[in-house]
Amino acid sequence: MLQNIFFGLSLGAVYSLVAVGFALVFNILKFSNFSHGGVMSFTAYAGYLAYIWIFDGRISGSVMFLAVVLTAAVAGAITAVGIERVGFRRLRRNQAPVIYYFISSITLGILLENIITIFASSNFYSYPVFFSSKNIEILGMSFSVADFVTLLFSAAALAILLFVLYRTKLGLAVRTVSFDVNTASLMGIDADRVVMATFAMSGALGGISGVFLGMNYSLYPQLGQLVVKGFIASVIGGLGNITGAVIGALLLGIVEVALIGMVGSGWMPACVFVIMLVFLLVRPRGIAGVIVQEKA
Amino acid sequence: MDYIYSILTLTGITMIGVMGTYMVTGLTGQFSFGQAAFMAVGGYVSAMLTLKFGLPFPLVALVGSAAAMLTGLLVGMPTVRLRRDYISLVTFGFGEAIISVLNNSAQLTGGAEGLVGIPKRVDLPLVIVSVVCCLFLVACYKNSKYGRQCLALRTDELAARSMGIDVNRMKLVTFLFASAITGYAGVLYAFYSQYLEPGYYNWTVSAEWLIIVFVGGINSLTGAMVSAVILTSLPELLRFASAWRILIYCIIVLLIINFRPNGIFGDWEISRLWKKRKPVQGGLP
Amino acid sequence: GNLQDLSGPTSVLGNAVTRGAELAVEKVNAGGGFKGDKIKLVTVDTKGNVQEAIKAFNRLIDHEMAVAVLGPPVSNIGLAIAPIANEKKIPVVGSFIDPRVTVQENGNPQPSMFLIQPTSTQYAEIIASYANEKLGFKKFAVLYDQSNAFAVSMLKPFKAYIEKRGGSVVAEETYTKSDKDYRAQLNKIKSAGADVLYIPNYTQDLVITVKQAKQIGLNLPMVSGLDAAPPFATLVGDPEAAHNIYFANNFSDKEPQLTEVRNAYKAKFNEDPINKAYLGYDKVTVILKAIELGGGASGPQIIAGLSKVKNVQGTTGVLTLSEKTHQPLGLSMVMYKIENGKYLEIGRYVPESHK
Amino acid sequence: MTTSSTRGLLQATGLCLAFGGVKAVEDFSFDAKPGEIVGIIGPNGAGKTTVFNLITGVYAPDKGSVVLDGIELTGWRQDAIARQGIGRTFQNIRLFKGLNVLENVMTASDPYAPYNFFSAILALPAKRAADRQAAQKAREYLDLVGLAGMEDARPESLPYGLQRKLELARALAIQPKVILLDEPAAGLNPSEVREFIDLVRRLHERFNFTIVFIEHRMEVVMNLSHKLFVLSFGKLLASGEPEAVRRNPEVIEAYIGEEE
Amino acid sequence: MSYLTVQDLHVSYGPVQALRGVNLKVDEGSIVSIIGANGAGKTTLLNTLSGIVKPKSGSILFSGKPLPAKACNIIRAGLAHIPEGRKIFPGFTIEENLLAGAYIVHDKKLVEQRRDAMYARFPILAERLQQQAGTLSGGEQQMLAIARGLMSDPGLVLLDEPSLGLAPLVVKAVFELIREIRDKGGKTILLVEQNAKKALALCDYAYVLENGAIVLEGQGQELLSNPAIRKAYLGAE
Ligand SMILES: Nc1ncnc2c1ncn2[C@@H]1O[C@H](COP(=O)(O)OP(=O)(O)OP(=O)(O)O)[C@@H](O)[C@H]1O
Ligand SMILES: Nc1ncnc2c1ncn2[C@@H]1O[C@H](COP(=O)(O)OP(=O)(O)OP(=O)(O)O)[C@@H](O)[C@H]1O
Ligand SMILES: [Mg+2]
Ligand SMILES: [Mg+2]
Repeated sequence: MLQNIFFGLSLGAVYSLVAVGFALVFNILKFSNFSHGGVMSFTAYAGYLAYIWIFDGRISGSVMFLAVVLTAAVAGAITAVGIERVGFRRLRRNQAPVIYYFISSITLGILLENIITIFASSNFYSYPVFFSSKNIEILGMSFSVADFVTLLFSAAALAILLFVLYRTKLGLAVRTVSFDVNTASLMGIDADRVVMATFAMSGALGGISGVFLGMNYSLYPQLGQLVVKGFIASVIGGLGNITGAVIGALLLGIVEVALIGMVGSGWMPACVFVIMLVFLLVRPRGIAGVIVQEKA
Repeated sequence: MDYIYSILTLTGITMIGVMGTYMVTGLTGQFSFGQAAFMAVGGYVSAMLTLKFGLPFPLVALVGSAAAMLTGLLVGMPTVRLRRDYISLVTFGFGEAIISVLNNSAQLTGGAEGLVGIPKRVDLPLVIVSVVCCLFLVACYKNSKYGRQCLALRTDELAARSMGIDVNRMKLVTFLFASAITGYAGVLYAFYSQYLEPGYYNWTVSAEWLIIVFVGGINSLTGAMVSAVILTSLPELLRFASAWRILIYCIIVLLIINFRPNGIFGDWEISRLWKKRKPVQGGLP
Repeated sequence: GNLQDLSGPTSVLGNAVTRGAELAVEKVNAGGGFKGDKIKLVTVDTKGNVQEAIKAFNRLIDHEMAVAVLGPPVSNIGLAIAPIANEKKIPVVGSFIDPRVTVQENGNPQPSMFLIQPTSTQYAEIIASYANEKLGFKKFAVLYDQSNAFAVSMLKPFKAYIEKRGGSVVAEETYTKSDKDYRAQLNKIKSAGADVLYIPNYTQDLVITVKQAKQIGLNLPMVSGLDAAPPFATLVGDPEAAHNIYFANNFSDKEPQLTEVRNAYKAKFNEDPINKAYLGYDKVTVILKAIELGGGASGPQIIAGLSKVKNVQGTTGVLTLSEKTHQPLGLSMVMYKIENGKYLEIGRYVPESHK
Repeated sequence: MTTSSTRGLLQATGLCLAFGGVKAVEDFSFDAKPGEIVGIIGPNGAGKTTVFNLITGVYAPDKGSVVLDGIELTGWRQDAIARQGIGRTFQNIRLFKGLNVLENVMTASDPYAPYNFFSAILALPAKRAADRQAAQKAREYLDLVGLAGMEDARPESLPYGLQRKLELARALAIQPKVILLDEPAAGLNPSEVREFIDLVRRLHERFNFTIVFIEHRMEVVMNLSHKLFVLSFGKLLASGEPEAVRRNPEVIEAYIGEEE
Repeated sequence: MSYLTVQDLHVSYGPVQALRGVNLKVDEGSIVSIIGANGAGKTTLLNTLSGIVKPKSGSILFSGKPLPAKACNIIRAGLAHIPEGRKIFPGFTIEENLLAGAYIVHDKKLVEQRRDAMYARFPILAERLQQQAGTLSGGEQQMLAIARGLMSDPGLVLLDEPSLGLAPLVVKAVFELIREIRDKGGKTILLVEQNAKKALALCDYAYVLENGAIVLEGQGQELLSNPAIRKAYLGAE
């Protein structure tokens, strides 16, 4: 039981890395950014390329891991900023409804996935083993080092993000832009730069998640489709609320594992659906969402 | 010729599916992220009835759409009360749930290996007739009090309520109608391809339909239909580019979204052409 | 014609088949063509999607005038195009292992569909028989992808065979395409008291499976399909995890007929071929043989020829297609064991019942 | 149950509503007789809009009741209340952007349109006749407020003043017994305000319905209302004849300020 | 040299021409008001000045220099725009709205000082510190918008219908405030108002905008006594 909760948590930790990057963009531009999936797979491959071209043979183990994560984060930030440029900037200029961003992001996600398919799909690839694959036994449960690192990274990502969002000027700017770009610029906030910074942050997170996904699940072009877990988590969490997204992700992980234990994986999606529905009926604003009440 | 026929047939079926997405997303502004699941329901129900009981096609087509509508009722009742992104989540989850149910009931549905041996009952003429009929129904719907109320609540639910519009009921009715139409598309698909598999109906198909609706112009049924034709045949036209074709497809879609922010058609409807001449006629689209 | 998924989830497989087939075609054309005629390979993409596949297949026949089509290694698409192929009398030679692709429910063969690889039934039985009779396992656990037709089709005959032989399946766990964490399932299996774990899944999933099995301290031996073939062990990257795994492959790396193709592949694509590439190569070989046997390069003639294919040396074995089932007869498989990340070849194996 | 003209057509008794700690409306009662024009004034944040929201069912009151023409409406759904005959306009204009001007007004009659789903999707004659009639009616309302000829325009492309008029037409079209106007003259310049006052007078004469309005422009308040209620911090501060209220020192202190 | 000079400004929204050749000058330390009917283009003019709307042609000089291209840089150059329809940040609390208004101010002390000054000026805001701004009453939102706009201590303030939806008492206070920030703070103010009588009485100079063009200009008092103006904009018979 305890063991299963832990499995759920560590699965949830992976989801939460995905969800945080996803929720960040949701938070500011108010749309589900499905291109995040593309960024994740893209950077997973970028990290791999860095590994075989640059790092292989020079460093290893956790140094290698950090190097790869760093490269992937940078690659992710660049990719996401690029995506913002081609996919969303014009839309913002035209003040298009958010729904268009959503469509644009889905298309971009497909685009990235296919770029990878074209260049990398003739074979399978995987990361080297970064950490000792020994298990750690605590209380009769076994954990892997990778689990801990994942948990650590998602906790750190959350903490840093919350700090940036709620304690810095950039954060204030980000939250301001999330209401209304024009009015934000009337406050002297450079909306373009803020949006870019947000995408860069989200992309960096995407890069980190990409490496984790690649490390845990090997590399393939559709790796990024795990973004749907981020989507579920961040909506359940309360529409772009970052803390909510993390809680949502952890819960999703635990619920999935628990359901597999109880009803088997076959019925799991159906049960998740029912649970989700009931949850939303009971609490229509998600876990941590606040509804800005409509006022006539 | 068969190649062209098959493209046309499948395009027609997609058009009918897209009509469902258009109604839910274009008319009521809800985000259907699992519309393809209704196609699965319609297809599987009708195919299984034929295989197990040998019922005739017109009957199973009817039952298939009705089954889709019934599922629509189950999903719709709770969801119409939620907000936009929550609806997209719920419909998404519903799509995944349907797939998992289909995979899991292997004795009935053949599971992941799919359902074979469905007789061929659908050909191009039938699909064309179906497209025309469905289009007529949907266009009339859009142009009736139902359509107007939907569009009203799409922009402002609170104001719509203050006009006496029963918002939830309107959303539900539209959702049901859309489910039935999409279910019918599923029936056509089943009896055309003679083979069904659960994996086909996942969220990417629903997402593709959304893209189609938006590229055509969210406010325009004409646009949705034209873009369904264009976007389903575009990959075929791009076959020469082999692996690059989806890339090119995406780029074209992106260009349209970026440079025609209201879609190809904005809110223009083809009916304007004849409405201008006979201003009082008000009946048809 | 070549109908493959160049994009979509199974693109790795589709790409490999395509490349293998290209090699074969190039070789024939470089040698002056087939009976003096150059052959042309037209590849169309299915996106791994049935609807796309129908369009693409129609295009191959109608527009590209293909006389024979290499099918994708995905049974669902095979099932979906079978009616069209039958109607058009265009042979499809594929590696869709679901027996329903080649044999109709009434027992007659699908007229135009041919398989050059053991069916899932043959295949699963080979593995089951090896595990049961050679290795002496009695209690089986299975973990498979319920949303994957390949995995599902590898399961049923396996179970049937084991149960017929007095073995039992003590745990049957599933997951679906979007799941990436099988530890809960593996944990259940751990406590089920099985001798061995059967995992007939795609390579990516196998990688996750063995890694997570190790994590939770599940050290059962495992048996799998050819997806455990190289580069699987390299992908796992952890010799302790890629350990004690048996699987059946279509061929042995050491077999001489492969060398030429492998070298050509490496030279051209700068990568090691995966086994689907050899299958692609063989599909071309078989079709050419069939043209010879059938006496012409039209659909019906090739179909006639295909039913007569006998003892054709392919890279993956000696192929004889049954007239009754359009499936290869008596194909043996090469058994392998992975120990500490290393592949050990055990040799070809044919179960008693197949002889 | 009484519907006598003395008891009032619209009657709110003891309305209370608090948002968290903020008591937006506290024990507020008022009534409006048939054909009466009632003004509600009060400082910003006094709870005037909230009173409208309580009457129309946007919020349910914590305490108190709303009765229209003898029917208790407390706790009803918003759309049901509207169908009982309460129309309203909004402080921040809320038009339907996806519809043109004519269709905006037509939505008012759509909930009652006498045809069903099947006649709708098949465009049966009944449906077409009903729609034609509804359009005709809608045109009349547009005419009435001076929007004739703009049927095909998009509401968002209209200047602010005309948008206000369109909102008014839309509220009229539900054929209300009571119409609630929330700051209808905001954003109009003084001469437009004059026109507006005339328009309301004309409408009132023609339909003879009850009007309840919120306004800060004193010229509107003084010119239109038969009776005034003053809200302050959610409570009733004063009520009665407009002139008397205007001279009430409490009202002057809290709301109007000294005349220059 | 005037503080703000607008020359031959043209703006259009697609096919709709909103401004057709507007010329205007604002001297430093003065209050200039713009009056005009609904849809005359007043808001468009202010939006163009603050960079939200891009002009088709024409020049704008702000303290002798051309305006920067981006809205945020214009604000940084010392202009504040209190937009029509309040545009407060609905999900922020009042406090956060004010902080956002002081985004370009880096001195924390200064920000706090100004914030407290605003609370003193609009006590009702101080009572509602932690309330989501979206749920404030219309008038409260308007006050918040004004307060927010003044947080950056701008040299030039653009005010778009600041008295909209305010109670008469508060309207008075707002006009007083406008005079005060000019008199005490030495700011320059460009004011758009429907309440033409008050606006003209307050301002030093005024322009009348009609259909996107200036049709009349002059001293406030002068226009106030102009019969045409009285008829069209002041509602006199
Ligand atoms: N949904 C809500 N949540 C919290 N507080 C609210 C909500 N709606 C209104 N309020 C508060 O209730 C009080 C009354 O608001 P209301 O909008 O009724 O004022 P009003 O009298 O219409 O003022 P104005 O003349 O400025 O429009 C205000 O203080 C407002 O902040
Ligand atoms: N975003 C827009 N798209 C199209 N037309 C617009 C847009 N904004 C304003 N207009 C049009 O430009 C003209 C000028 O509008 P503007 O808002 O500047 O007027 P205004 O003088 O501020 O009026 P008001 O007193 O109503 O605020 C109007 O005809 C209006 O319809
Ligand atoms: Mg109000
Ligand atoms: Mg304006």
